[in-house]
Amino acid sequence: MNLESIKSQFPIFQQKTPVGKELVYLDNASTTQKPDCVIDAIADFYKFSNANAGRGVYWPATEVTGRVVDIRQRLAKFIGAARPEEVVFTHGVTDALNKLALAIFGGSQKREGQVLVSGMEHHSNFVPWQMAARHGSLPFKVIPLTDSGAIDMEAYAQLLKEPTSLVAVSAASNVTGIGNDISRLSQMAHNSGALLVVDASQAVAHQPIDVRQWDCDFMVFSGHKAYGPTGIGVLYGTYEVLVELNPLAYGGGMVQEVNESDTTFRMLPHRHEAGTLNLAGIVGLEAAIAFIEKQGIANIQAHENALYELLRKKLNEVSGVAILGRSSSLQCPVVSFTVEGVHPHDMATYLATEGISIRAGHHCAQPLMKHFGITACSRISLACYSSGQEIEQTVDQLKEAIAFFR
Amino acid sequence: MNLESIKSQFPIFQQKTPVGKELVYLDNASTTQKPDCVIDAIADFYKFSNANAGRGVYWPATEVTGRVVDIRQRLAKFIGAARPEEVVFTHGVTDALNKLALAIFGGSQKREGQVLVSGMEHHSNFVPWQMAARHGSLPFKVIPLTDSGAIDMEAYAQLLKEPTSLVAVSAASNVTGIGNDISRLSQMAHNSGALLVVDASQAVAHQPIDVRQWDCDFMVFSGHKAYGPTGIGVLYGTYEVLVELNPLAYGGGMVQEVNESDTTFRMLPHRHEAGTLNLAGIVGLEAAIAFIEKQGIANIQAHENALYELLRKKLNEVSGVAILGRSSSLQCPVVSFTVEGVHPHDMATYLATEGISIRAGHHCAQPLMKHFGITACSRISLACYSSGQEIEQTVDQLKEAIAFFR
Amino acid sequence: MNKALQSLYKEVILSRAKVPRYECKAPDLVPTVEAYNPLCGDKFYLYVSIEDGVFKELKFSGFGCSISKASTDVMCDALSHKTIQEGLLIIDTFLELIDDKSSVSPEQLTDSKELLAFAAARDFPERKTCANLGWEALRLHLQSL
Amino acid sequence: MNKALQSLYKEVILSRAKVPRYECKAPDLVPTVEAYNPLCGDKFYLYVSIEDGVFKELKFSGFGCSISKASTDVMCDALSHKTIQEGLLIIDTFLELIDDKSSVSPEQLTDSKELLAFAAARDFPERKTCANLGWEALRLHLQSL
Ligand SMILES: Cc1ncc(COP(=O)(O)O)c(C=O)c1O
Ligand SMILES: Cc1ncc(COP(=O)(O)O)c(C=O)c1O
Repeated sequence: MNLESIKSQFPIFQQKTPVGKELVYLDNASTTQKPDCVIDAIADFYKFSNANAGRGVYWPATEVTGRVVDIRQRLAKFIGAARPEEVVFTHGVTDALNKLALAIFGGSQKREGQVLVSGMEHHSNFVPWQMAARHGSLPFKVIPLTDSGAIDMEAYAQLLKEPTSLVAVSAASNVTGIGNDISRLSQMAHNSGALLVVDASQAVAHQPIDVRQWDCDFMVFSGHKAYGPTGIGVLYGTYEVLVELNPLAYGGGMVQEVNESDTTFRMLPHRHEAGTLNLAGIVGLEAAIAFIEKQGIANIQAHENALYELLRKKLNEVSGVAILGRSSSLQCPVVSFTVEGVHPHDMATYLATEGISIRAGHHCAQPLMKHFGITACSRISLACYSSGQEIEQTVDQLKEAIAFFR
Repeated sequence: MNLESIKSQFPIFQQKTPVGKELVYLDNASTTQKPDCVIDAIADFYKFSNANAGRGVYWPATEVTGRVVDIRQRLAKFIGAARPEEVVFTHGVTDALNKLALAIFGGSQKREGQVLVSGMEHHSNFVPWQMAARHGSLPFKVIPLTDSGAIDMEAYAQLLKEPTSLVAVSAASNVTGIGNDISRLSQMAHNSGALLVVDASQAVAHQPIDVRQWDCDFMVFSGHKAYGPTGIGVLYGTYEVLVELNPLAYGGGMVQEVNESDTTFRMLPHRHEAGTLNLAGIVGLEAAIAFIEKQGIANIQAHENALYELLRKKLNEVSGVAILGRSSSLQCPVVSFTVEGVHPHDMATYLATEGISIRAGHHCAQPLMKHFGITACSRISLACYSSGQEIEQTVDQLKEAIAFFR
Repeated sequence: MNKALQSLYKEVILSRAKVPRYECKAPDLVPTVEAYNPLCGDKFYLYVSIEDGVFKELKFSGFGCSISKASTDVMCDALSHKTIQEGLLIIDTFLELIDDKSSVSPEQLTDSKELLAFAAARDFPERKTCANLGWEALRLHLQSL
Repeated sequence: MNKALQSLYKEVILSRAKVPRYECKAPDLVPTVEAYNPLCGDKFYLYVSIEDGVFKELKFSGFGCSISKASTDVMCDALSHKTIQEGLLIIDTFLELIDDKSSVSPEQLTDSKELLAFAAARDFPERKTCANLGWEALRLHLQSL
């Protein structure tokens, strides 16, 4: 993997920031930058073959329809799904989880048993389940974390002794980067008769995803966190579960027959895809997957892991810096920390004037903040275009910021 | 309005179709083509300022956040909303209507009274209400149409004598193009204490929209039917209603405070916008609105109306052609018809080999098909780049197709 | 009107669609299978009588485009007096014949002129759901027997 | 460390944030107002005593960045011994002072050095919710009286 060549494919790095500095982009857990191939794929779609999918018998509609079929297949392969119909296009993780929570717990299907989420979840994988559980009058419980920020497996086992309908966990935390042993969590959930939902938001750009090895019932990710466009995401579900599930939404394209008294629905994958899809998003997502596959996810992972270790080492050398959570072998390249006497927002503002983008706040993970007894922290998150030099520069500026604010 | 100059702004028309013909694109009711300015706005967003909105204190996040604020304001003006917080970004009409139906009828808020939709609704403005009504155990009824395909106002008045919670109607039909007198429908609904939801999918690119003049409670449209990107749409709601409404979805960005036992939500507009927005879509939508405003919606309307009249006249001259519905003064430039002895799909396939894109099928409006006693029809729908020459050519080829198939 | 189209609407298709041989208007029979295309609303009812594992009579009613109508008509013809086993093989052959992803040429699959008439559907994948409408429905039904 | 930043974190802000004058640690009082920023989790509790329409004492506790802390501290100072009416005017002035959309220059709005220290927030609109945290919350409270 040639870092220079990779970085040269991202137009945003070919300019200076408004303050005249190079952009050091370290907020990849929020959204990644986009390579030329993704930007071009979207533009080319609109320029050369724009039409609605699945409906027209004319070119370009026929071309678009065929592409959606092919891309679904490619995505199925990318995540290790057994069949293309197990890939449902959504508008992103939040969209997918809200629809999924309603499809599982809303409507006429009555589920029994508590709903569990882990204490490290992003609000998008927390609040929809909390609300769905409340709506279905089911207990909602949070799986506790250990001091180091990992899921407390004993507490999890203990919780599973109560009837459980569903467990929702992230593949990796967007704050600590700590990864979860999904196969094990899944096995335990299944032994208790519960469904397992995996939020792979943070995993998708950084480690191989294999839903069959994970043996999860559902998995979701957003394109924009994996070098792809905004407004597109994937929901994976096993065929057996998807085929029975209430439709995720109702409308054009998913209907078999509509009558005043009732409506019937089409087969998978259409059953869950109502309305005009984000077609340009789908095309852009394919380009993003192609980009990842071209670099090789193993190469990306090795590169990022090395930087991750460097970052932790450098940060640990700074007095007053406290990193949240302990490194695990399954981590994603995300490091969050507090700095004694310097508020995260001040730190982020200081670094921003040096062209360095880090995030400050609760990172949409207030339950995790409470676990660590803080309200906010600073976060540095890496991507394939990150470099050791950027990390050195960032930690240097961080030291200057500390001197300034203390 | 200079047709040549307009058409030259749409890259898709600068190439031949795979069969070597010019593209005559007449499926604009399904999705419109995209001008350069929209395509460039999206590409430039990713190239020069991509970041997540509302969260980071660094450039480019600050720039994106500011743009979303400005664009919301611009959209509010475009639709005649009183306040920018009344504009909620969604992923499209189907997405918006599903979330709205659940927010209104799901959760703890209990509504009383039947739910009404008109007989001309697209499945996306029909099935979500049907399902929500069923879920809330409320009667679901279809407002009958007259023989000419318009809403039967007497029947509507009659229906409103029963307690009614909500009325959902389209501004114009995606099949007949017939427009509805929204102000009047709204007044009658409000007199009965019902909310009025307007599906403006077909209106947005073809006529001025003024939600205050309509006096509707909600209005939705999709960007992709108005020269904008896929995966983005707008939900308008009055401030008073939106502020009380259950959140459309739960997740990052809309949360005030999250606890295991409960979650509180942010103020408008954030309350209803969970997760990462389709930021490139928002930027592209702004460019699309700018494109429409530059041509002038009144100019577009005049141009399309003239073509619409020509199209009806020409079609009426062809023996065996029966146009669905009668023209009204509020129509959108959509004409659907049947041809004696020629199935719509055969007709569309024939025209496709001449580079002419028309749609065949039920157009996601099966209730309307049943009203007209058919299962499918052919549809021609125009846009600002349509020309009289294209209409002549299409009707000529249509005659040839009839000769071929009869 | 180009060549590809001409071969899609070969004489056999157009004539069978105009004057189908196995269509019945208002039969007294209860339909055996309903073949429905949710994309366009086309719908055929198939009336299939099987005796001792052999197709005795096949008829259809309903509405559809020329391709779906002709293909359903040809199917009734092709299956008459065949065993269910033979019928399933013919159905599979036909479905492969119209499949644009197939690597086998239509001529290698069959020498039936009636069936081969639909091979051009490979160039019109969006019409596959028309060509296979009756066939897919009947196959599902036979497999469930 | 550039000029804009330097003027955002003027001496007055940094020193007030480090040694606020109106901060109290564990007061016996029940908070009058809670000022919460959902974007970062920062939260201040304001303790405001009003007598005969005049602010008698203002204090705060809680946590926040240097800008929100300093601005809350400065607010307590600016409002002490003012009438509610005067207080609301000062709040409006301050909110306009930090508003990057305002067409009035900060110097035209006030000559208070303490308040003017926050004018640089105009160049950092994303920090506006820090600068106005206590002020907005108190304004809402006063308007609801
Ligand atoms: C009248 C009408 N309503 C709703 C829709 C659904 O819009 P979308 O597919 O963008 O969600 C359409 C178009 O498909 C339409 O024409
Ligand atoms: C772990 C995790 N889950 C869910 C989300 C929500 O994703 P989106 O905003 O794309 O819907 C994010 C990112 O914001 C995340 O990091």
